[in-house]
Amino acid sequence: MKIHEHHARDIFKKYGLPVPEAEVANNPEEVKNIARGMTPPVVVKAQVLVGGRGKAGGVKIAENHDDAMDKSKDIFGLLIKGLRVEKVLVAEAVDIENEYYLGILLDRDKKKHCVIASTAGGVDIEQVAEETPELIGKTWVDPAYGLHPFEIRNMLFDAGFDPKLALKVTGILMKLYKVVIENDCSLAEINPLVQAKDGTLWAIDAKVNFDDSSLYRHPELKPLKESEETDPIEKEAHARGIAYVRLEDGNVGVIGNGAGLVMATMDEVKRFGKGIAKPANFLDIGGGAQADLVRSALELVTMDQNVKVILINVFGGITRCDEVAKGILQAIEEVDLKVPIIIRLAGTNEKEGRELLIYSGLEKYLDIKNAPYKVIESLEQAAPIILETIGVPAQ
Amino acid sequence: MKIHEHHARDIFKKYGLPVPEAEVANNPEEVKNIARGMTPPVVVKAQVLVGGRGKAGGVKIAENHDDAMDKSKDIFGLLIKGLRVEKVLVAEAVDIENEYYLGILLDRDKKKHCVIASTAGGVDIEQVAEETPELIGKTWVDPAYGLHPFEIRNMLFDAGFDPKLALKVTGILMKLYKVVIENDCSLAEINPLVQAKDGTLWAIDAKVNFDDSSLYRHPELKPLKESEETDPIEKEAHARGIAYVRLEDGNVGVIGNGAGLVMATMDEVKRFGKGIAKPANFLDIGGGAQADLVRSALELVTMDQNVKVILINVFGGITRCDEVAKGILQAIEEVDLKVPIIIRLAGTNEKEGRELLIYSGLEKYLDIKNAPYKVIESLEQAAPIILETIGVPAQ
Amino acid sequence: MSILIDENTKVMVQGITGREGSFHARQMIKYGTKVVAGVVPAKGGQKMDDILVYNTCEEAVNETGANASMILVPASMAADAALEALDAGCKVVVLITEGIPAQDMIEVYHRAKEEGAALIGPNCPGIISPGKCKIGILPQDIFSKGPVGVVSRSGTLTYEIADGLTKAGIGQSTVIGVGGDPIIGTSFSDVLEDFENDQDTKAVVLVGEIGGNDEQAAAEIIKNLRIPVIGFIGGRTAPPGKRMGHAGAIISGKGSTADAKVKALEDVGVPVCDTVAEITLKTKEMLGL
Amino acid sequence: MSILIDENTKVMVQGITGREGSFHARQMIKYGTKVVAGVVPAKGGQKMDDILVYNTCEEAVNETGANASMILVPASMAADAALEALDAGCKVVVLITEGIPAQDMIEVYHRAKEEGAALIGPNCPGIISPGKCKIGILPQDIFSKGPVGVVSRSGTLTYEIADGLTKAGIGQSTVIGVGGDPIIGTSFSDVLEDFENDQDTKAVVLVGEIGGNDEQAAAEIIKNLRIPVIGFIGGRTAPPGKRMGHAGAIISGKGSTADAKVKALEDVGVPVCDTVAEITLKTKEMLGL
Repeated sequence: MKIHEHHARDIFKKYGLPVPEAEVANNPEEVKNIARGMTPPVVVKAQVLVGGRGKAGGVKIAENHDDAMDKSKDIFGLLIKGLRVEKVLVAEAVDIENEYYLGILLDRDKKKHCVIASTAGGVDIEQVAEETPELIGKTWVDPAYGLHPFEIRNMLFDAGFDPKLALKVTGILMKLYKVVIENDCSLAEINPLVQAKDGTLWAIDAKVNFDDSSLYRHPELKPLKESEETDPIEKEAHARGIAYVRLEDGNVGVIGNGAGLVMATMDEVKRFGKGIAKPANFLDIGGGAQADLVRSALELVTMDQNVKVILINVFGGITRCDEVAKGILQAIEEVDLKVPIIIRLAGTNEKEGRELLIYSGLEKYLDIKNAPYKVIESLEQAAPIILETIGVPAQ
Repeated sequence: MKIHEHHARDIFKKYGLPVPEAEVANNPEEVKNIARGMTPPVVVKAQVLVGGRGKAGGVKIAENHDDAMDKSKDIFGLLIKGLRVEKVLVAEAVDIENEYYLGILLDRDKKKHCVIASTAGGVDIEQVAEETPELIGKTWVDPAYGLHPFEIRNMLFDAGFDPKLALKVTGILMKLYKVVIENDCSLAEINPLVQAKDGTLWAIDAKVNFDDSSLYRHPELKPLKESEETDPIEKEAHARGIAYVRLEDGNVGVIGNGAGLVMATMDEVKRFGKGIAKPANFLDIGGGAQADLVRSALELVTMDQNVKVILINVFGGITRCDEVAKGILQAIEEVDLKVPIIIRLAGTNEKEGRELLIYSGLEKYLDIKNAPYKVIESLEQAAPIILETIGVPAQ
Repeated sequence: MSILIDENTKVMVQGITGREGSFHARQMIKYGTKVVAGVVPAKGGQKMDDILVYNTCEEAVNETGANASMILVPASMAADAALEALDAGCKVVVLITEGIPAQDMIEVYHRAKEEGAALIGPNCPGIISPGKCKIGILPQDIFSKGPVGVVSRSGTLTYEIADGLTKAGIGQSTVIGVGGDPIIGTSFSDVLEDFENDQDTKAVVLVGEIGGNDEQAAAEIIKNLRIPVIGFIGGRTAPPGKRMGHAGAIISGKGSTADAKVKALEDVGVPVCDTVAEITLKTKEMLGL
Repeated sequence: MSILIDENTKVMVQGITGREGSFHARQMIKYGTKVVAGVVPAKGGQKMDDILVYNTCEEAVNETGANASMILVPASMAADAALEALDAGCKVVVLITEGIPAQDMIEVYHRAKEEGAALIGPNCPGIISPGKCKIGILPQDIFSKGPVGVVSRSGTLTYEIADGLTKAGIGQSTVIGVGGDPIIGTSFSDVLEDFENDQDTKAVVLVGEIGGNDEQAAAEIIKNLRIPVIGFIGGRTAPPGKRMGHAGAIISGKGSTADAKVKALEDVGVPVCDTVAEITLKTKEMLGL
């Protein structure tokens, strides 16, 4: 789960990390009022859950509170990577001398937390890692005994931090580690950590991601959750609790059970699609799906106007094929799907599922263009039917 | 550091432990007001830093708020093991079905935290451990990975806890462990944990001791500190930051540097004292003591009217004998000590220290009864001089 | 032969009295797995069909000699259950449960390594050595005994592949679904050498997907193996930065793309199939059938 | 010979630029100890007299071959400093600092055991092998080389005893003050066998006091030793429940009384002396002098 910078900042503050004075504003008037109480200059920052807001014009320095209000007018309503700016953070600006990068993340290869620091801050850390890896310091946390100041110091000295600065940064990283451990963060980042001209250190930007599986034990974090989806269908899927990802330029809706199977099915569509048929989405009905969920999934996929045909690929384990068939029939009855469905069912209750579909009589038409669905034996059979459907000019 | 039950209760509450509704009162009127807002019966409990308050009449059940006020009048001002009751805790009484003991303490032999539980609660756990050890469950915490619910369950099942109850108690012990770890407790105890007639569990008494060395990182705990000393001289020593313990029936003040040396000196006084000379106190001036501290130490020791003679035994390491000598001379000049001092100095700057004392001219009198002090070469020489001093009737 | 589990494996089921636990325990018994005990704290003494339930893993292991465990308990208790099984001495722990906090899994992972135990999962379908033993929730009818080892990060895709192999007359020695979470106990690298050393395994099908670097780590191992490995990577059409269904499948860096994984495998001589159907064909070819 | 340290021990001093650190480093050098490095984070490159200061223990060990460390840094940083020394490979770590949180010491203790290192202290005077090496704050002039090992929970009392032995012409092989805190790295039991195995140690003086069970644990070891042990227990007149100066010396249960300790030692044949002066006499007797 991602959260807004200002929420991350509040958490940082609670743990004693040095964040500048700042407050959230919902409109230019509020920006003015907040900025009035601050020592100018101030910085106005768009609150969106994606990176690259600086380049998109979402961050501006203002000389005084009137200027802050004016500049915030350009930021409110801005569309950054599809997300509209509805809140801004107004913060006291810091007189920057140096910028550093600090981060802690879960390393899935080593199965440990990794603490990262670099004297090259304020920029994309992945780029630094690629171009000047010697500027990146890393240390991994002992899963048993945790992180210790000396390990951080060793890492910072090696990464070229000034020794006196390294002592201060060690304290900051110990606090950041506490944020990570106590809140089950998958990532916590300060980029940049700024050394001001007067020598003080400031966490200018705050980024925190949480492990979704741990949210049950952090009820206080739940209200911070905001939709990360820029796509309206993804938002709707999220609301329905369905794992759905929309793809660009696709025309074949893909539904399956299990992420791996769905991805493999998408790949297959792309491969046999000859550049004509392309997967329009990822939709995983998960394990043990009931008819209702299948119905809901079909409805979702057809919300995408580009979808011309749907491919359902289910291999039943916990999932029962007859439940899937029931869901398909429900959808056809209750929702105007408009597009044909190619259905492949295998595994648990395969026979029952197929019989439900066949005896419904809906598959009787000779031609897929006239029938609501077509049941196939194996995925290979899908290719010609899908191509036939797509190949015909829509209406 | 020990704290009052009501402070421990507040900490328990913060960690989600099931403590009954309760509030502190400073006088009978407050008891009445608090009890009025509660569902009777209520219990009124003396807040003192020693055990055995029940036997001393410091805990009483009251039928209603008037009764609570009346009964509290007998508790306020009560002297329990030398400590006067100045506050009481008024709590809603629980209908007791069963009583259990839960505790976590630092095991200095294994260098691990030890979690202890017993179905024999409400009584002195050391007695249970001695008489019916099979009723005591123990599990030690892995110093690296910490405590896990399964380890507690295994221990509770083994100790004869009802399995369903054990699951609930496991949750309570996990919370108690969090109290211990996050607050650097040397001990945290719930005795008794009560199962009420309705099956609910309640932490009826709360006891928490803190590791003094860790207090620097728990500033929020400092205000909870209250004097544990019942003795006025110990209180004064505490205020002066001097390690002093008063002994009963003693007449020889003992001062030294280092706990081991002071204890050995006390033991020596007792041994050669022939039942006449006995150590009156333990006073450790610590390492590297300055003259001021020595002066202050002498002043403290003579506050005890039973002290007839003082034995100073210093083996200088970090401590310099000349500083000790200076302190002695200061005390003689500025404080009316009234009793003679036997001084043995060895180690660092021994010669300088002895010379300071000898050339002061104060030791010139032939007889210890007339001289303010006597410098000796070894501890063995102390015995006859001390016995001579004590043996003579005071005045 | 087979790897990790066989006809002598004695399994206890943690959470056997739950809906899922009892269903899958029964399936396993039906398949011939030696399910010797159930473990459910505070339900000790009860029975699930003929299987006695114990309060603790320690007791279950002491009384029945269980040396493997399947865990099907709620996510908030699953890590503790796994630690209990490891502490009791189980050398194979199959963690089916989904949604376990990553931080808890860090500890379980390292404890399993310290104990020298094979931890499979979490969020996985389990493991089957066809004809001998099944620990998990895999639909058992699609597997058959034979010379191919299968290790996969995906559940249903594994079924699909095993089904394809079986229908083509190619049986499996052991099939392992390693699970889809960021922190998993057993990765490809952990079992490849086991397959190499298993006399009855003649080829390995490795089913990867986008996210992480497990396929690259596997390629490093494969370099030094004699046994032929057939690869498949799911998610070639997945967009970067999007989480595809489970937390493991997300393209978060260059190394975690399908292309990088395909290249890493091909670089060490592993044929990477484009479709699921091709896996069966390629495997046949590698076995000389 | 001697135990734990000798003329080849290379010592680094953590906190060498502090008032205490520099004073005691100089004393140690004066005594002949090979002090090869100082460690003070962010003061790397400075010098204390002729001793170069490093930013990290790792660097100091790599550059100078230091294999032991003395720590004289503030209590809030001392546990971290000890872990750093252990991590850098030091096999003898002497922790002089007083007032280290017990919880931090739990970790340091167990890490030292895992590393197979001797941790002495905290809150201790240190260790000296007369004529060879001193690590700590003991006043060096009172010690002399000879056949008696001394291990003690007390500081100044140890000086007193060593002084008494020296004045009676009895030298010491190694003298160790183990420290007065509840959690200490090295207890009596840890060094008794070292003394037994040291060819030059002919008798051991064990100086215990009230609190804890270390003397009882030592008695268990002494049972199986050939080397004669002379005992002393301080605090016979101490009242129960009162803390005598440092956290370790408190009578908190029956086992931690002076009487219980005297009995445990006497039960395994250890003569327990009533006075400090008696220790010298008894040691002489045991050595046949």
